[in-house]
Amino acid sequence: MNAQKLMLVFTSAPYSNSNGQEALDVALIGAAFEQDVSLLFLHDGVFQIKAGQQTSAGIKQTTKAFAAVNDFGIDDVYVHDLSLIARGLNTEDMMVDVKEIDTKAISSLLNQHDRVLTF
Amino acid sequence: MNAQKLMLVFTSAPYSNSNGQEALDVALIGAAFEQDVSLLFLHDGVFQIKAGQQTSAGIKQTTKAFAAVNDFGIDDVYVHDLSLIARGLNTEDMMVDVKEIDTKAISSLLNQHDRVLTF
Amino acid sequence: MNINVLVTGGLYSTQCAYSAWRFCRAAIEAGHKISQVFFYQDGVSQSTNLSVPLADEFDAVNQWAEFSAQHGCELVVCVSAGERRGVIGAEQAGEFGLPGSNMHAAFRVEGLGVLQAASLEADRMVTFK
Amino acid sequence: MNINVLVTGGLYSTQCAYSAWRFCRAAIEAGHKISQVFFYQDGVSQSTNLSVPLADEFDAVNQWAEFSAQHGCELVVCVSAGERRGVIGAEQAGEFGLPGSNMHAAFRVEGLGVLQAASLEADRMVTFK
Amino acid sequence: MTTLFTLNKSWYDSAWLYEQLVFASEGDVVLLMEDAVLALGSPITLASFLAKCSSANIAVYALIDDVSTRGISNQYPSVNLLGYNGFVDLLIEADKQVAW
Amino acid sequence: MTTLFTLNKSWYDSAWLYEQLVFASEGDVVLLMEDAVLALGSPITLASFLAKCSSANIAVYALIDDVSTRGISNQYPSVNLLGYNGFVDLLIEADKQVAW
Repeated sequence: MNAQKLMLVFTSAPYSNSNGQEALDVALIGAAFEQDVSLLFLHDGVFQIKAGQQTSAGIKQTTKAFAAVNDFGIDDVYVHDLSLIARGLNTEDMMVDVKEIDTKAISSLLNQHDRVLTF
Repeated sequence: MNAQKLMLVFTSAPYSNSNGQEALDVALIGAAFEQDVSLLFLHDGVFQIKAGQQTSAGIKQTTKAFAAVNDFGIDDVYVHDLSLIARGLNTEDMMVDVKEIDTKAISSLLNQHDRVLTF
Repeated sequence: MNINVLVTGGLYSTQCAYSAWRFCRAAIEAGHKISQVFFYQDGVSQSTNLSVPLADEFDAVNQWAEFSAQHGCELVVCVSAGERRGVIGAEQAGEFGLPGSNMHAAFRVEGLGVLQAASLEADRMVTFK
Repeated sequence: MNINVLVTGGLYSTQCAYSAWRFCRAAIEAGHKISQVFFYQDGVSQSTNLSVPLADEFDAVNQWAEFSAQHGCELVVCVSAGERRGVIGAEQAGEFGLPGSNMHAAFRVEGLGVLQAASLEADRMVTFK
Repeated sequence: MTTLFTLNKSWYDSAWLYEQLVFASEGDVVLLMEDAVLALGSPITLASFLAKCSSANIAVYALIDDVSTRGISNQYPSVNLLGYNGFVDLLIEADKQVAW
Repeated sequence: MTTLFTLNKSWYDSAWLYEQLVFASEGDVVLLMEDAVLALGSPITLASFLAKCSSANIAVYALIDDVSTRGISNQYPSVNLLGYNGFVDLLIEADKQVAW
């Protein structure tokens, strides 16, 4: 069995649901299986990795784990440029090193992966 | 205890979730308690009462019940004009007699109700 | 004032359990009364006694149970919404011949009429979804 | 071909149970194999043995069980997604000292690794949400 | 009668609702919470909505807990941040709530 | 490699995704299902999306079961209606699926 290229796509903001956490869990399992895993943040998903999130009483700051994805062998972290611009954000607002790419580049990227899971 | 004016607002389309069915259940209980109940359909909620829905194997056609709301003493059924227009629909596409109203009229209507529940 | 709370969102698909719980605590602190929290639609999932949240996750079920015990507020689960979704009290389990029940003892099952009656008695009603 | 199915949506907040079930039947009819249906996120609710849908509602749990019995397809529930949401197998109930379990016997509990392994073996993977 | 409109949906998913001013009218109050606070970080996104609210005499608040959890820095001086205690006060001061 | 993009979200909630052509590229296939079929009843709503798909050589299908359940009459000749068997064929013909 060859390794697959697996992409996790984050489309929703943190805290209001568990999509970010549960997508990340799939990514980490993929990395543990030595798959080639990459992450793509678009639409409100870019807020998953926004810097400056503060913990609040009794609510889990799920997104801290994103800062450590490199430690799990996940180096390809992409962010959609238009999604950032529309939200008044730029790559320096992100808590991890990201590659900013446009819609066309995302289309190409999706083509290059064997499995793409959206959350 | 005086009767309250209760409004149910339908904002999502049928079949993809149970919002329509469960909002209607609240409306019918309100009517059974002899409250003054009205229904408002807006955004994709207008599809709840679209005529011409066909049953499909194993899927419940929840919206048939809307055709009978008059029998339960619910006579005030409102539809948002812009929501219809944006979807290429008009009041003749609806399976019940509806009053078509604009955004401003909806604001006034909300003001006149004691309880407003959105689904 | 007497506030009636309606909760309709799921545990991990919405933030509604947390938002409603924070609101209820703030209302009590301000001297108001939460007469009832009514769980409807996917909100019924907030009453299961089988959930095992992670240590750092918000434990909605037990937080509601504790809130109710401290402040005497009723936690009511809609019977039909619960039956559809598999959130079942002990009596229902017997009635339908189900293999068990899974509702936390701090909650009780009622019909939508109880929500309607509470709405009539309350000074304010507030929905979290 | 060998198709792996991932199901992540809730029973009454999405149409995903129905869509996935219709797809799986059509795939079998076309001569393909559904190796596994994996239930993740709110999709775990499709495995409860406590739901009582109305007579004219789609009975996802029993339809999946019947489909699995007829076509030998594995129904796998994600352990962590289930524990968070209170969907619990018999073993887990003992492990956590819970008052009971509520998973239908046609389903079994596994970690996400099983999804990853099935994805590697399958010719196609399809998600319903 | 005045109404408290609570809004927990992201502008980026539900712009139509903001365009309708969430069906509020003069004297009503809007509280942005949960995903509705996300747009507060962009100085452009909510400008038109807030201008229309202002001229219609509709006050707009945001729940500070949801703002800080998400790491948003509010770009709109006309939006007052408040806690759950302020939320409770808004409900009591209004005659009813509508939850979008 | 070609991709099957399945889309189950209403245009009226998720226009941004349609504006990005659901990130499909030449030779890919789009299947509208569940709430994504709602907009097929309006001759205007999907016109721009479908024109762009057509010029990018992206085929667009819709699931007939979801169309008829909702009572929608499809206004777009370029959108082919198919059943679940057709859905299965699309998945097999593509190299993978992306579910929006």
